[in-house]
Amino acid sequence: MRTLGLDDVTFWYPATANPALENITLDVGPGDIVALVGRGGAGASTLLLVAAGLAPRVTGGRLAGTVSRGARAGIVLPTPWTQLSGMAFTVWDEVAFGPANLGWPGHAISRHVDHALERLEIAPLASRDPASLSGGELQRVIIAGILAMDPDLVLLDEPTAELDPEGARAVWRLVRSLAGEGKAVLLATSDVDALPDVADRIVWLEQGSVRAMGEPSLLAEDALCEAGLGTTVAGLWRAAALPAPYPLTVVDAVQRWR
Amino acid sequence: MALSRALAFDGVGFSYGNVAALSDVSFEVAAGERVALLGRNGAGKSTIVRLVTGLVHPDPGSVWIGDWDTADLAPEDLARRVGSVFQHADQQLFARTLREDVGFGPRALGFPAREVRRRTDEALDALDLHAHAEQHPYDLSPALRKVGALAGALALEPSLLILDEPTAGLDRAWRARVADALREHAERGAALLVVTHDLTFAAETLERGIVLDRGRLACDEPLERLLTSAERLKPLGLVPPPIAALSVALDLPGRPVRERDAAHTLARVAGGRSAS
Amino acid sequence: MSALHPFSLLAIAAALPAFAWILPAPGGGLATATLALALALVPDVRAGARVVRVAVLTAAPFWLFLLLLHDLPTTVAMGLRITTMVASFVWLVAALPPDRLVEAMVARGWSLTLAYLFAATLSAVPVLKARAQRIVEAQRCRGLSPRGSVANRLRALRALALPLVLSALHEVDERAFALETRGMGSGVHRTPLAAPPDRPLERAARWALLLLCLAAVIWRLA
Amino acid sequence: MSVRLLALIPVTVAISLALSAAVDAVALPLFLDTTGTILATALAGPVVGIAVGVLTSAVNTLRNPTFWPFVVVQIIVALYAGFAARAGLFRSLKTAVPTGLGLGVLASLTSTPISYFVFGCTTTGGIALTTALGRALGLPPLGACFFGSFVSDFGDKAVTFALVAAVLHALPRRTAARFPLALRAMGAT
Repeated sequence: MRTLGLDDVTFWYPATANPALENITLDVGPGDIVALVGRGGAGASTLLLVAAGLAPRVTGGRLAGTVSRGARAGIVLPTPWTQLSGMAFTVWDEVAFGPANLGWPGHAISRHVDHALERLEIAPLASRDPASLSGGELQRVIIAGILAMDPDLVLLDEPTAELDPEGARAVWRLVRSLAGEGKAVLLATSDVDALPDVADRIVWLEQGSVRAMGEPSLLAEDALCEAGLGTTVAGLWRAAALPAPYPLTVVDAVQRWR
Repeated sequence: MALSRALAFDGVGFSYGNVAALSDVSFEVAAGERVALLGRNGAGKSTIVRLVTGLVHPDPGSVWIGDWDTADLAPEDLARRVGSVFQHADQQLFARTLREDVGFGPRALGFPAREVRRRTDEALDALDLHAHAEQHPYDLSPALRKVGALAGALALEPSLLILDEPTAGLDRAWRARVADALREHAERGAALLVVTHDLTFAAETLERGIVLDRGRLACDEPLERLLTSAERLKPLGLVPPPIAALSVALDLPGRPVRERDAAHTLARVAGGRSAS
Repeated sequence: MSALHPFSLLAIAAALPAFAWILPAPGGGLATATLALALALVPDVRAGARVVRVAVLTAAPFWLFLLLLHDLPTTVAMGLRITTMVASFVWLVAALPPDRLVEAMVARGWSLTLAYLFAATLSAVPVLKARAQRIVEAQRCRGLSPRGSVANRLRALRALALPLVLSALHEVDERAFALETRGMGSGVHRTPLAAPPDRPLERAARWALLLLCLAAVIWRLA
Repeated sequence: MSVRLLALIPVTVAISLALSAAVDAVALPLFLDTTGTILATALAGPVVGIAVGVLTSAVNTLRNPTFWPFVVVQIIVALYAGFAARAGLFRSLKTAVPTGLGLGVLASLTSTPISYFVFGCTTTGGIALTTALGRALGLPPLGACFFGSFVSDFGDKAVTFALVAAVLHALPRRTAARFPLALRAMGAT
């Protein structure tokens, strides 16, 4: 059973000749965490928009191939300040915006909103005005707003972009616990060093098509390191001209060294 | 000699309304010195950027750019010595091509067209942006627009570069290009003060670390010593970057934090071990 | 006062200036002006005093300029009308937080679109005002001086306006994505979060107020 | 209305209000509070433009109640900008500035009766003083009021039109392509 299925998907933005995505086939099932890595402009953000059903419906353009999706998908974009509903003057109402639009009964909304606020550790901010929050707090409110709609597919585009290291670690912990509940997670990030402890599968995108797909150990392979997409430790091992396979993380390196 | 001192904070305090953002901060940065400004969000890093660029003035204390006191000058005057890139610099571009935007600073400072062209080309070269020079800034990703804003700052050929998260959202290849451009600029005598959360980038590019904690100076020491002491970093919300952590875990001699040095040491030690 | 339904507050704030213009000067204007200022004091005198002060400060320049341009009776007549309008609106803004108005619009079945447009604009304004400030600062740090000749200042205006508009337009798509992914425009009837209670008595009073205005207009014209 | 147009309206209103607040940073006597109305019309047509104009007046009214009667001016601006866009008058500054001046006259003609009958021509200090000057020059009351509002509003619409033209030409190809009217407004049919 797959929550998200892309079968040979190609997508063109309006008024552009070459496609932003080319022959993408990708399945994400419940409990999976799939991470997209790639150079800037490789198509990761576009792929997330296609998965969320926003491209071509809102962006315009043309899509070939088929996209099959479970009940509901939620996407968190890397610019939190554009993601606020604009209709809520308290954090609680902001998180309740999604469930209210779905027409849920009042008690169901309250239960989901309070649960989401707890998960993101922002319950104390409930009555604050969203406009007065810091970048990091705002990012958590937006994620809570998506979780409150109980999606079975969670899409995250550079979720740690606006966060300091502590905030980023909290988001990665949350991603793992979401998958633990059976949600499917598809994310894009340039923070490659965080992926070995988070992702089940890595998809390497280049110029809009899948160059390689596999276990997190993919991030220690020579080709990825050469493209600047390997982990820092793997890159170091390669720079030291030590024999492959390169260790993925500091822990792997210590075991390999002894 | 005052001029070799690119930047000086002298007993600087600052508060927004009655909220103290900085209290009693003093440090100096010499010409050619490469400094990382670290610390949690809200620790006062962005306030330091605003003080250096002259957007706000210290109270108490004073901020010196070489022999200029920022209290006497407007930001557009300080721009002759200070090149700055702000956190959301991707929002300040507006020309029809990246090249035209990079030339905005030198043109605004009144340099003749030939000089503007030379500075623009050199800045685009330094960051390997020629492929994007004729593109519209908004056809680039926000991260690349920010690299364009950095090129605009380099084109001012300032004696001090103050950058707020210059590598946010960049992939490893672009981060390496930014690192090379900044080191090259420092070798030519410019001082660097870089606000960043990317400790790997800091280790690769910079040499000294200043850590802010709740508006005060918590640490001011060489990065090689700072980044390899996990117990010092933890209370400040920081974690040693992978190569520094590996140096400690493998007990590599000299505790290197830069990839080039660590690779060299690893190869040497591995060679020694396989021989014995 | 703020316990009243948002639409009732709106009705009162609209009726008072209407009466000020309909009723013969200066008596009509005097009555409506004092009533508007009095309304401000009803909920609690301390907050009300601040509202009255703001109203008087906003209306005062008009009286001064009216005196400059017109004779005394016209000045008094217009001055009282303007004071009524100013007092009513300043009092309305103090008594009615925008979110309660938005929820009332949604609960009453007004299309979510209208409520969204009003509320989203209110929250977008401070964001872009802060960004405009940041852009002016960033351009000055690149050597742009916003002083000097008019031509130079127009160039500076362009270096402020273009990045503000380009970056704001660029984010329209992301705002649309956010609305879509959170169920807006899903056609489902939205659950009002905190629908303010609307008593039938108030609804009747609002219609009565409207009829009264119409009657006054007819009486004044006849 | 598509969600994208829905999201466009609050942003263009906020652009107007942010610009009119920031214009004092460059110390120019301009309002610029119709920038969003003209831009929205050039991008998505007069219906969207009118919505932006009405919302701009509504938000302005929350700040200063005397703005509300001038919502009529915003509607006229949107209709005028609609014709200008279809006629491709945003093609260059040479066509945009005179078109803006034309709107300046039309806007003053529209705002004068409102300003005169509702406020006795005292809407702002500037207008009141220039009206007094008009009276001193021997103009009749209504004529002086028109003179007052035209003099203080004279350059605003011309600069606003030039600004919107500059914005349209500065748009990246990918964004311009998604607003068909914008291409026409720039004369690139």
